[in-house]
Amino acid sequence: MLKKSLIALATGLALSTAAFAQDKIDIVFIGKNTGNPYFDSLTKGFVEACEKIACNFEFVAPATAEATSQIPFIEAQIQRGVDVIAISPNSPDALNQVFDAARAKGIIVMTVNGDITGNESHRDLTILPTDFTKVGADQVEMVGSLIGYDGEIAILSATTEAPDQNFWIKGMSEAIKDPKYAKMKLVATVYGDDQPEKSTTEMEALLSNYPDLKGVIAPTTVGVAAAAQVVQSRGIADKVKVTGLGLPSEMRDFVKDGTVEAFQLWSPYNEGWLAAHLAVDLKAGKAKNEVGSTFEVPNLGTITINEGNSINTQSSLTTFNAENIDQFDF
Amino acid sequence: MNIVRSILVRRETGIAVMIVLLCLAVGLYKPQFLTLNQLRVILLLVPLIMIVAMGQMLVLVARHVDLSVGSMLGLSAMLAGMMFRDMPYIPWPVGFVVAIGAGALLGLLNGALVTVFKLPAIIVTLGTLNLYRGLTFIVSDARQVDRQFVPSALKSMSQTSPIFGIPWIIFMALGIVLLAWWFTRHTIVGRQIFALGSNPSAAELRGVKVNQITLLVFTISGALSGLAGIMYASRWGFVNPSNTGAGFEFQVIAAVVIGGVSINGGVGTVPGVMLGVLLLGCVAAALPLLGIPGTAQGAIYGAIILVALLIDRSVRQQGIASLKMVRA
Amino acid sequence: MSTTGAPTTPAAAMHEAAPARPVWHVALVRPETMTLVLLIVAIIVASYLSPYFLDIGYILRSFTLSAEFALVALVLTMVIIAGEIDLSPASNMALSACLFAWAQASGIPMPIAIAIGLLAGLAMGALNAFMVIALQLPSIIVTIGTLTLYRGLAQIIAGDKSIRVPDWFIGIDKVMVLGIPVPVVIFIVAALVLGLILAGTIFGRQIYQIGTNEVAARYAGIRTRRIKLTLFLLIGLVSAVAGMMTASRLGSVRYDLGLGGELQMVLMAMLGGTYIFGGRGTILGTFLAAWLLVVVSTGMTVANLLPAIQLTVLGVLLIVAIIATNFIYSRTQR
Amino acid sequence: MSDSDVPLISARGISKSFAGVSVLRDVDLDLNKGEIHALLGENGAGKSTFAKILAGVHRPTRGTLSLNGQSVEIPNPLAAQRLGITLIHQEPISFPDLSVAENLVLGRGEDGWFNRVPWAEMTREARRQMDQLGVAIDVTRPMRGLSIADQQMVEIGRALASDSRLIIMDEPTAPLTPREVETLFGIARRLRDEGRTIIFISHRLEEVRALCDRVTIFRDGNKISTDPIDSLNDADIIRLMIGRPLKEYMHKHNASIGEVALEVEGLTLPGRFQDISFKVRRGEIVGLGGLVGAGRTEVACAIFGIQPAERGVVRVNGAPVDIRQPHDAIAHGLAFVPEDRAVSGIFRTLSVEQNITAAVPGKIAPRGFIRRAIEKLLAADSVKKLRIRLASVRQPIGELSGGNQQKAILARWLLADPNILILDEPTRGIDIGVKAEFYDIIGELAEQGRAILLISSELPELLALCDRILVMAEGRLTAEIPRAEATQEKVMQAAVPRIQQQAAA
Repeated sequence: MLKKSLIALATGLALSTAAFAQDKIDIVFIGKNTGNPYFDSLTKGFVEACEKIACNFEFVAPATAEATSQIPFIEAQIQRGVDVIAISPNSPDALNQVFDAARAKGIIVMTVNGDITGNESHRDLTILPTDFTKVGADQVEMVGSLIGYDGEIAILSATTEAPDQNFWIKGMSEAIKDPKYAKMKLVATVYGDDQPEKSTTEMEALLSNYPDLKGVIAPTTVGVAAAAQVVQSRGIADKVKVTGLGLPSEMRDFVKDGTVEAFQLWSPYNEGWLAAHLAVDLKAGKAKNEVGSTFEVPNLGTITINEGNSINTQSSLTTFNAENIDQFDF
Repeated sequence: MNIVRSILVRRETGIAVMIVLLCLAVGLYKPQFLTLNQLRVILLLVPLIMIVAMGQMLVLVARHVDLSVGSMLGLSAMLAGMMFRDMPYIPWPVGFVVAIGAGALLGLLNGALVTVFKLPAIIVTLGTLNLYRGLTFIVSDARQVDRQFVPSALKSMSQTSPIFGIPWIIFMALGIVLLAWWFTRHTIVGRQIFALGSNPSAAELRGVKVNQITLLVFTISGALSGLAGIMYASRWGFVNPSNTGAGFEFQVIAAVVIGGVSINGGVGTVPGVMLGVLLLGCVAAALPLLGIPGTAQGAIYGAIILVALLIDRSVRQQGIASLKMVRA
Repeated sequence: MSTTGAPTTPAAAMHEAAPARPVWHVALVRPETMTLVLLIVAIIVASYLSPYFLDIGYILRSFTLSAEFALVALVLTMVIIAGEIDLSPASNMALSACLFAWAQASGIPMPIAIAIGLLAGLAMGALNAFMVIALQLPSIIVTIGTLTLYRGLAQIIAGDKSIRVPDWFIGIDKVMVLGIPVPVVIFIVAALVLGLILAGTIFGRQIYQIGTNEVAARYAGIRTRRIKLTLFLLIGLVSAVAGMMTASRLGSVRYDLGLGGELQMVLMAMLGGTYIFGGRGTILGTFLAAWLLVVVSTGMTVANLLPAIQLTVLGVLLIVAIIATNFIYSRTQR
Repeated sequence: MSDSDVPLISARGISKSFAGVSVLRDVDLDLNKGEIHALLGENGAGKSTFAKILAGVHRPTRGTLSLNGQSVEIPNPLAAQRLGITLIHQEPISFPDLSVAENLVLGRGEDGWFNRVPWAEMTREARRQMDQLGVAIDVTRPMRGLSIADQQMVEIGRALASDSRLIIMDEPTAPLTPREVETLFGIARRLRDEGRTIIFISHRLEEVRALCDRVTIFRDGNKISTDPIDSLNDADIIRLMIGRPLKEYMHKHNASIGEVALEVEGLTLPGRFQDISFKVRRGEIVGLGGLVGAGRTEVACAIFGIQPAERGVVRVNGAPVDIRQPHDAIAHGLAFVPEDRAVSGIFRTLSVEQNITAAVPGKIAPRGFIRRAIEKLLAADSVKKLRIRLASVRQPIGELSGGNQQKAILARWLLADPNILILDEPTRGIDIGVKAEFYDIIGELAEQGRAILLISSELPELLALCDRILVMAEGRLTAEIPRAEATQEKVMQAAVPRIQQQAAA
């Protein structure tokens, strides 16, 4: 009797350790490219989540953010047999084939921080940092409050075809029709291709071409820093207000010296944190990838899967200014 | 009469005329192009290219080419940036020593591979272009050095100076130009670089130390890339392992070749290269003003390189014809 | 003056010609041997680095990702043997694929769109050839210029959006012949055909002769310009084909298709023992080197090594390959 | 220390071989201070090699040099320069992109890389040098575009500027006008009177006689004799240079001369040659003589389509032909063995058989695919016929000696079975024994009814082999001399343009 129970215990132990090992799922996050500071914070979310829950995490990324450069990395993850691929896609459509191959192997493919717009059927779900439909309006309100709702404004964007930025810009041009902004005029939208040099020359050209410009929205981290630098170097911070989406780590100096009063973003950390929890819950069957279903994430509360299998980590943008910027460490 | 003629046929005159015509044409359409502010924009746009172009010119004159300048710029900027971030107790001017020293070492390695193994520079530097970029990722652990870590004193060098508020970086580029001019015109070794590029076998016969000079030009190119690297940190306020200096080689080579430096070696002047860089700067500043999308820029650089090659060829051809006549 | 040079003293006769090298020396002391050895070493190291590596299906799948470059590298080998170089094929791939995709997206029937793409590839080869052959400009600088130009034009045509291709055109890499993906099959067949041409025909023979000594080739009645023109046109055309293969694999076309591919192509040729100054090299060498490169990069990727290490390894490989090739050739030639 | 009796340079047992081929054997020679010393000999006799050893361009395989009685090493040209030895090259070496003044001073061994370039002083000195030489060259202009005579003057100026003790002039007068030659001689005499030593290498006996004090004759890499110039007459010198009577040395073929195979009329390429007309018949060997740079090679290249002429007609077997490239020429039955074997003849790293079959792709690859068996057969056959000495037809041609390489190139063209054969300096740089073989072969080829145009700078070769000798000077045909009337003097006279002009005037 005793002997039997001992054996049972032993096998039970063995089984449970084996089960435990199996429970630890493998998550890999594929960034747009290495050396992109944005992903440092996002990756941190993954890492810290996986210290608490049952997952192994790895971060890989190609050297350049070119459309096809992520393909070999996805192929390699398929070969390694990971459970979940989280990815910030470099192309809205070049990855379709390899996503399909991954999903055929039972791997969950989730896009993080950006979606493959128009090809949503090739991924399982997407985690977006905020409700993208509200970004445009928020940004217009932000610049409006900075310039007293009066004057010419312009947009300095990333590339001409950047899907997220274009979606937000559409939102901005819709929002500005509100009577509240009647005295504001959107005079130009230019593209700095997310390169500091090009963004700078485009910003300089904006200032030359529109001498009465009052505000600039740069909904891209490279653009907003470049625009701020131009304003700082020309010493016209009181005349032209720069705002947009920026990383606190890159904007801190500009906020402190008064070049930029306020700008917005969300928490990349929370994207990683949420993605890791969701991945584990999905694999464990605790959550279902269905529109309308909900699940719990520590610190973030109850999260709902929205239309198009998309999830937002926060409902609206966080605004950073001189008072709060030192509370953020990314 | 003769002096007028000789000025007229000079390459520098041609580029200067092109710059003036370009500015006038753009100015007619967009008067704001012809303002002091725009001059400031252009002058702030070119210093990095200017500094690296002076080194590239020496390499080309010596009948080589250095494709790795962008990667050397990136790696030396990264080393200086990491020093700023991880060792804030070291006085920031030491960053110049680090960046220039690192660049010089990398350039020396290029030169050593070219001279010791007798390899074509274009292949060697194509290899080190990737090698140095990879090393940048490795040393930085693929992390950017953020704006807050770059000393503000360094950053302010790109914004102002006590002299009419003209940023230091412009004076620095001008200083390098003057130094390069003095070096190429007035030092023995400067002239020997031209002799080497003009006729390598004759240079050897005349006792020119070909290997040492080859090492020297690559080292200078590396050192100047290093200087441009730390000035990148000053100008843009951050150092990124993948972006900093990427693709720089094409701009630099385009500027140098359009400035009249022959890819066959032996020919080139510092004023010509300076004007070539300025012309490129004018083009880069004019494009957004005219509303031409940035996507056209690659094609424009490519076309500029090819046109400069054709000009170089037609200038050379007369010379070659006269040489062939006496040879054979 | 009795010492007046008697012409053929025994000592002099010995200097008439160096003795021939033994057969094993000729057969084994060549760069292709180095490539093969490196390939075997790479496979062993990669299997050691990651247990997931050694799977023929995976290696073949990974090869399809480089198959387009490898295909062009075969022709590039011939161009380099002829004493020229072409750095523009990767940009050519992008521009011809963009033109093709743009044409079919604007309603032009597929066959004509394909023809437009291929003709564009030929035209780009012809422009390179014109500048190199007719204007006598150095090919390395010319093609650095066209490398920038062609990609720039692709960017002007396509902006930075991607253009989709029809569904039936997608997925060439998923079609298998005898369990081998079609791009790999195309590469192997092309290697066989080009290998035969280079080693067994007068055309191939004359490519070596031009690369060894262009002046002598001209004096011997070899139509050097025509052969070089053929090679530049061929690499233009093959680049266009490679561009379309890439389009089929990705399902869409963007201006940055094949970005940076020129390095991989040059690397394949160099690693295969093609002599950078022309006159030496084989298709076999490039064939082996293509596999070597795929094994190296796949091995590192599947082991989740930093891509930075890959860049470094590629750069080092390139330099080591030329040094080794130069060394081997200097040993086999007195 | 009055050491005017000690020779400036004493060479003892100087030997030199290149890749195992000995080109200079045990040369002993003393050069005195204040003398102009002529080095004479046929092409390849070793005189230029000896001069280059003195100038540090080559290092001797064996032997010692002493300067002023003290043993010296001259490892490189710079060392020679420092010892006061300057070599003026046959073809001036210059830096086309640098100014004349810079060309004058460069290589003087300036110390200190970062020393200032003394532009003003340099220009002044350069002007002075050019004035001394009596030439009007703007010293601030670039070298590119200067005539070869002016370049030569700059070279001479350089030797003067560097204050050399020993100045070696390797055929300096070839491109000069008579007035320039006179100026040069005047300068040379003045330098001698200042106590300097000059080595003068020339083919022109009258110049040697006019200028030099002593003469040393080289033949086949050996020093034959050193004598005061006055103790030798021209016949002696030629005998010493050639070594044995001409008739023994070469023999005349006895081919029957047939119809005109190649006819050239009014061939002109501006800047190279003007209005060249001549005929070559079947079975005839026509020589084309003249000085280096007279335009002979250019005419041959034009006929063969390498650089076609702008005006004029070429007829093959009576019919005008349009030859735009060598391929066309071969199709019309022409063949051309070029002058510079290494540059335009051999494929150095490729096998001997590939080299031999290079011009007849149709024969080895009837359908485009190479038939190895045929190729090997053809190559082996040629090797046997021309007695090419090698280890294997598969070995790289670069491993063969110069003479055997040249035979392989000839074999290449014989495989094409040409009716018209143009040979440009076919025996240059070839051992004397192999030379004789070549002469036999050329004779045989004529006997087979082929038309042969032989370009040669070696007068005895032309005189012995040719049925007619055409002479070119400065791009024009200046004489056509039948075999019976041909002498060295006549050919030489036609070859030196100014003498010709003066005679005509």
